[in-house]
Amino acid sequence: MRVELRPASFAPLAELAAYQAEVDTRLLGQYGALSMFIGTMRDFNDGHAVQTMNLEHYPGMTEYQLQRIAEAAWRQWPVLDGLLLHRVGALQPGEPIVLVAVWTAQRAAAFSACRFLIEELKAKAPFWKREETGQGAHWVSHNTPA
Amino acid sequence: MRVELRPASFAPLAELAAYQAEVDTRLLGQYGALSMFIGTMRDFNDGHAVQTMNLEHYPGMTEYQLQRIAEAAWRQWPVLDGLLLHRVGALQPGEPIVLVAVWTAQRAAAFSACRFLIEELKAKAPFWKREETGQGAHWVSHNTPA
Amino acid sequence: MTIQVKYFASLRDRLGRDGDELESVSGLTVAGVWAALHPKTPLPPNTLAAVNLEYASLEQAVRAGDEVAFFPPVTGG
Amino acid sequence: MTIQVKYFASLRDRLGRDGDELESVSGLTVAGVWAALHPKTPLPPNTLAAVNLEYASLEQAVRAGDEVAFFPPVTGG
Repeated sequence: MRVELRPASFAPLAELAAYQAEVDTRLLGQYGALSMFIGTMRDFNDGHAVQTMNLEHYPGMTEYQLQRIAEAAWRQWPVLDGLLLHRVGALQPGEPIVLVAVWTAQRAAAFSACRFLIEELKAKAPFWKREETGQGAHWVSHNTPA
Repeated sequence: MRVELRPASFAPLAELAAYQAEVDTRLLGQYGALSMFIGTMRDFNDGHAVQTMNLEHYPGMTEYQLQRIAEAAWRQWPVLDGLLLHRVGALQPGEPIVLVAVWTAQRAAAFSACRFLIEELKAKAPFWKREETGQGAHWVSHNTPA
Repeated sequence: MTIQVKYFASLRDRLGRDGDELESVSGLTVAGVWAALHPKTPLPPNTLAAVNLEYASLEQAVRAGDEVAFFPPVTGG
Repeated sequence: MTIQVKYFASLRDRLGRDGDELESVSGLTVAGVWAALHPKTPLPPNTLAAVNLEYASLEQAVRAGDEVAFFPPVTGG
């Protein structure tokens, strides 16, 4: 299981492929299911065009809370391995924000744990988005519920 | 949207990355969510070791039913793009069986449509698994429910 | 004109062949196709049927030129 | 010993600084930390608090050496 913050733009599918190679050395033939989610910055949010976004976090607490969320998923489902990467800093539309991947023996646990990780992260991990639009900048006030 | 059968082993993450590049030329900045599932052959199923597996299908009906399942997902959720690849033929443990990927604006639709596609495929697409174990070969009698 | 009949997976293995041809007669149903070809073998429980690539009930009418398939529960994915 | 106080995102912008230091006194709570530092500014509605990287209620006790943080609802992912 790897949980990391990324201060610069990252290539989620390349990262996933690299981590998959590591998973295969340990678990090939054991996992039957990989569920993955990638969240990407859109150029349009809540009815306005977005030019750039800044993702602030709370160094120390953010990493700690992500780790706790992962541990909660591991307790709840028979997870074999996982990868959670989250961007911080200045983003352009089209850039990835978050990658969540979960390997399990069977599909139901993979889907459930992957969904749990992204929902818990959005609800509890201390990140804050500030969007710059043609009409100025504003803090995003809340996340949309699942 | 691409729906394809694969008669030989395929690299799902490489295929996903290639298709993602196509999606980006059309939809970068519009999609905010990608949900993906990969099903992989395990070396152990229902309590016995599996050496090889043969995936039979019904040429013509299988492709048609997969297309119908995709269309049903498109009607139910605001899907921007999708990729569905399914293996046929002789597989070894650790080889990918199925890849499902769905791009949407927001995450709930991506998760729901991806899950729908795999569940519908398992329930309705005409594929049949025959497993070879150390004790001989047998047809898998039914899929486990979700 | 005839009806093409196909068998898949464990059902094909059991019957020892992957298909049959049947002369079309009026009033034929999916169940009737099976009965005509396998008068001594009841349709195995849980067998699924398709007509022209669509899932079909045993009562569905079958016409000349149709392709009828019989197969066990599907196990893909 | 002191208490380190941190502010994030829109709350930091509003206060014009990213933190404060406060002398520890006995019986201090999270709400008391805010009140001591911002006697004229009620805690904005929906503000979240953390003590030593764990989410905390406003009633939670705060001790010398603790790190207390105030921030708006989180919007990651």
